[in-house]
Amino acid sequence: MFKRILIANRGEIAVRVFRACRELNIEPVVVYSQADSEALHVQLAERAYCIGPARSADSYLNVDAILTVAQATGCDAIHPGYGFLSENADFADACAQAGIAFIGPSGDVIRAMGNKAAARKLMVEAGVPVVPGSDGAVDTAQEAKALADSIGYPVLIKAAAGGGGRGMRRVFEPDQLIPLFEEARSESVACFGSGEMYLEKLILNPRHIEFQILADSQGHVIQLGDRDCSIQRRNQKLLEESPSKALTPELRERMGAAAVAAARAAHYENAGTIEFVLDPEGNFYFIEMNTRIQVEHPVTELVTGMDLVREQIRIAAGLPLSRTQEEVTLNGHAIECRINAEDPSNDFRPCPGKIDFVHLPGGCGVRVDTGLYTGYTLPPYYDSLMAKLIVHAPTRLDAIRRMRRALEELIIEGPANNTDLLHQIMHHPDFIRGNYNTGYLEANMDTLLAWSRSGEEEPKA
Amino acid sequence: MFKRILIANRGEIAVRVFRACRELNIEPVVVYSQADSEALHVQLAERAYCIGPARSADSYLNVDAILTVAQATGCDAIHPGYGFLSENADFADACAQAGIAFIGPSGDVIRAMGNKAAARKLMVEAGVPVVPGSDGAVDTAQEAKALADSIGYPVLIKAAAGGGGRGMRRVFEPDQLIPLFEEARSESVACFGSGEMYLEKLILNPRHIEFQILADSQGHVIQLGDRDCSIQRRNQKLLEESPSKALTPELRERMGAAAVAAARAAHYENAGTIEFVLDPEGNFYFIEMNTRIQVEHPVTELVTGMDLVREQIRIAAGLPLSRTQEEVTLNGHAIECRINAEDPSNDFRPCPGKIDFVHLPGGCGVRVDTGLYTGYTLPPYYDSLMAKLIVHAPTRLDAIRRMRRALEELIIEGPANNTDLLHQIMHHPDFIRGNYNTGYLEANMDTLLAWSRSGEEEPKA
Amino acid sequence: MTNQEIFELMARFDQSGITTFKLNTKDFTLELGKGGSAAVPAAPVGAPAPAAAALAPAAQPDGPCITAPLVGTFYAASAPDAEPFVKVGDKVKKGQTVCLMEAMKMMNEVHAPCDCTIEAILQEDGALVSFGDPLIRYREG
Amino acid sequence: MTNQEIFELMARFDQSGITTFKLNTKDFTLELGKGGSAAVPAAPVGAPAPAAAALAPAAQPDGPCITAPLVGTFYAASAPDAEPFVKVGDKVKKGQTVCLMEAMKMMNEVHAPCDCTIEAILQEDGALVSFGDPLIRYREG
Repeated sequence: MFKRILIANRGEIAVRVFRACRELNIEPVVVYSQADSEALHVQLAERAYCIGPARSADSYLNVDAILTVAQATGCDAIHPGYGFLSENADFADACAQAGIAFIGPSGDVIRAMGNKAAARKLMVEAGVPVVPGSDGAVDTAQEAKALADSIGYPVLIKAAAGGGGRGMRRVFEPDQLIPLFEEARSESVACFGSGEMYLEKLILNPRHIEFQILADSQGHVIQLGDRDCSIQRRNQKLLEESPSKALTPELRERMGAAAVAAARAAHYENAGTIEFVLDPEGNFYFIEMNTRIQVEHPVTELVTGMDLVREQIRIAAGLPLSRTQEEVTLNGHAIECRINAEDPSNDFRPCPGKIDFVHLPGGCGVRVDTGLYTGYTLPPYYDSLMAKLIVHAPTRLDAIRRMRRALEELIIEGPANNTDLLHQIMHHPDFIRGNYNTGYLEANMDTLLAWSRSGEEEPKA
Repeated sequence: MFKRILIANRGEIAVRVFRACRELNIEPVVVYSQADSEALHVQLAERAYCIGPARSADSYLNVDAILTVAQATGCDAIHPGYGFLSENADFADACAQAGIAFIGPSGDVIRAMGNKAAARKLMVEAGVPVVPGSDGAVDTAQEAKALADSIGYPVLIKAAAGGGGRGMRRVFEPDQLIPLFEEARSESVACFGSGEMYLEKLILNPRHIEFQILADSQGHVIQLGDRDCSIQRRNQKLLEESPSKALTPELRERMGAAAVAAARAAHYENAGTIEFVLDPEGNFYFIEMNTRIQVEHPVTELVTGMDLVREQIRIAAGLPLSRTQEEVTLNGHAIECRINAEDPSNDFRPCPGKIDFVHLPGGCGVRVDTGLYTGYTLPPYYDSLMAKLIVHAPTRLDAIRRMRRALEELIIEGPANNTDLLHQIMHHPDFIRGNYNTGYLEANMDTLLAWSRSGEEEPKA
Repeated sequence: MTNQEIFELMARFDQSGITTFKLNTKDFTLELGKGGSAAVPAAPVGAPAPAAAALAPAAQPDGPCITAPLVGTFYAASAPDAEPFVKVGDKVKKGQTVCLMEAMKMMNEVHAPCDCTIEAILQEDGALVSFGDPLIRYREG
Repeated sequence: MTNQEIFELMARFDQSGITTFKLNTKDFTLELGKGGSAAVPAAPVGAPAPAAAALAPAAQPDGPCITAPLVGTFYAASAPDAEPFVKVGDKVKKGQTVCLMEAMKMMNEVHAPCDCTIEAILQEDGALVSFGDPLIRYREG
């Protein structure tokens, strides 16, 4: 096992990894930018080094500085957390060259999965379903028509050079395909000077479902169930739960098997996530693999009772997985809410600043992962995540009720945040029924914000 | 199910019950003394009533005031927590007479189990082992000798009127019995004017092992495993864990069956605890039954995944237990540390006062039950419990390591407390080996305090 | 002024809700201040109007008050259709009954603490009133 | 007023929730204040000496300092047995090399920001130094 691990990250995930190290009797070494000298991970650590100014490029993305500290302090491994250098293949290579274990997959695997076309090709070969479509450019409208007829409508036509909706058309009727294809191509030629077109199946109202996988250096690959991350705003996840209400046991089984096949195909090692879209008919398609620990990993920890960061460290140290697939059992239901320093009533404007007072929820079935404390100042340079509230209960409805009361107990005085929006979601009939997809938040935001406003006014009345 | 529950308690257990109510969609009504107007349970509640001045007798023990609030606010049940009125049979009767459900057993059951002689008799009839001894007074030295010979040595001779060790003798050798009996009796006559003597088996180096039971109104009785509460100071528990390292699976099975038999014999209903002493040879003896929720109930919640306060409320509402005995599974290991506002280096002097800053631990496998917040003032009128730190992990060693890091994260600025003493226990070889009994803390206090002092001096060096 | 006297002033100030303190005597001046207003948890998010906050440190009315000697229901009169014991402006004698507090079906008379004039009735008839809450404001004499 | 008495006042003030304190007597004036900086978590309980605390807001030495332009190992000389680039009391020219910082096997020269006199070498030779930490204190001219 490692003696000393450098934690190349900040915020709640740095604290999360720090805790796993302490519990494994591994000495954590932390690094921080000048803007983070008062951060909790620095306060907790016995060994902390400033690696540069506030700007991420000069600090948390500063490979030379991070490797310098790792070598000078005798670290035998680096945990990259999420974001920053966590999916940087060159950094993984640099660690390997420096003789330091990178807690994650190899640079080659990161590179392979980071290339969407290559990853798609690999999955097709492994028999994992991908969104049906042209594997390359479609040259003519007739070719497009034939392809669309074969994969079924609706389809999406998009220009290789397109953006902002330009050169893009949704086609619901077969006889509209040829005219719309020509229209989109003309638009693309006019706007971008390129007529290169692609075509793929249009997934309407998809769910975002992902599977957690673990793979060790001995070739064992297991999956730890699914997470439903469909509550998103502009592709930013806001709330995750496990298990998804959209999956039947049979579908869960099939998707889990596909996730394991995907990880095997990638020769994956360490913790990773296979992301799928799921259409309302129960068809699922691989979209990408995340080659790192995810923000939402605690929901899986609560339903499996496994410590994923601990597993990551064990895997990187060459140890086998602590459980076989048969030993993985999923118990109860978990929900995570991301408490962000952003103001929903003000177009989600980020709100860094001083935390005058914080009171975190606790008690039965409640977990909080955060870097906040009373008196801490949230710097404006990084993401707006303040805390993750995660609850676990025997049933989904119990978990929703537990999350409501946890959100009610949470008090953050200082920067505006999205606690109330999350609380309203917990009362929204479609959420309670589990009847939502990735369009949920956009479709219901006005309602949720109106409820939020009326709740605020009540005490004044 | 109940619509509204009055919580007749304060501190962390009032918050605990409050949370269970919120999660069941039951409206909690809280009461408080004048000294507790800033307490967390009052801050959280929408309906809170002051029931009297600081002194418990005038507030939390004020039956009339509590029933007045319960009736005036339309509560259909009262949760008494622990301490205060929780084992007051007359209060349970008064609730019943007022048509309000008392969340606990009936007054008659409380009364029966509160009388030690009656409870002992009941257990003997039910075949539950009790500490062998004279069921009443022993009249002569010869009678005492015959009894001692039959139950085996060592034995304890004690005067009915005795106290402070007077009139008490431990007898290890048979030929010492008669002279020591006469000696003790003479002492008792001289000191207390009474020669009434009892004799019982002396249990050397016992463990304090208790079993959690649940019994519903339909006659279902289940046990939820054991808790080892042997780490005590002057009969005050400081740290509890489940499962006990002292029990083999076979012994756990037998003790669990005895606990269920005991609860059945008492015609018990609601949550209760059967306390045993366990000698080093694996013999166990009933000592008493606690007819309420215990401070240390969260360790059982973590290993069973069951919410005991929720079960209490369900039982009182006439619902069946949510699990059968077969459905109860014990997973992993849990430890609770009681953080008390008392100064171990100053003979455990209570230290109420203002909490200038508090930072509670969090993350994977850590639960905190507390009424503290930054700025709160701990009043001097009640017990010194500040917070309960509870951890859960797959193995006992993992749980110990998790507790260490949780204790390291806990920061309370203001009143002195016992956090460091607990941290030292987590590093003590006998504790780590699970090799301890009720004499552990007294025997090791000097060592632990010395470690604590040396740790404190280090930063100054 | 001795340090001991200053300590007493500081302690009293510290415990009070007062945030600034200035004392001028011919010999010396003492100024104390408290910043920040130490945060206390606010009302639960999204919850209805926080009744507790209203109950807890009830805004202190001007002048002395007769407070509730126990938690219970406040009655201004001996029966639903009877005249109230006292009305604003009444002059009452020490020991005179000014209202009733019901707890556990028992009616408890509340008496005037001194000869006084009633200035305000602070509770609704039939309201559940916490221990120590002000019931009736009065002026001595 | 004796220092002892002032110490007592300071201690009492420090423990209290009071944030400003002014005392004027005919002989003297005493002002105490406590800044915002609400409590930050202290060192982990029972843990060895808190290195982080020492690193974080390193006690600011008197006078301007040359600070570490990157995190790395500090070297006062170009080789283990060579003379140090500068010694206390040396007068150096703007741009003159005053020490080396090693990061990733690369030696980075650190230069004097102006003509100055070296007042103190603040790091041990070979120590790992955080970005921005003071290396060498100087006096202009």
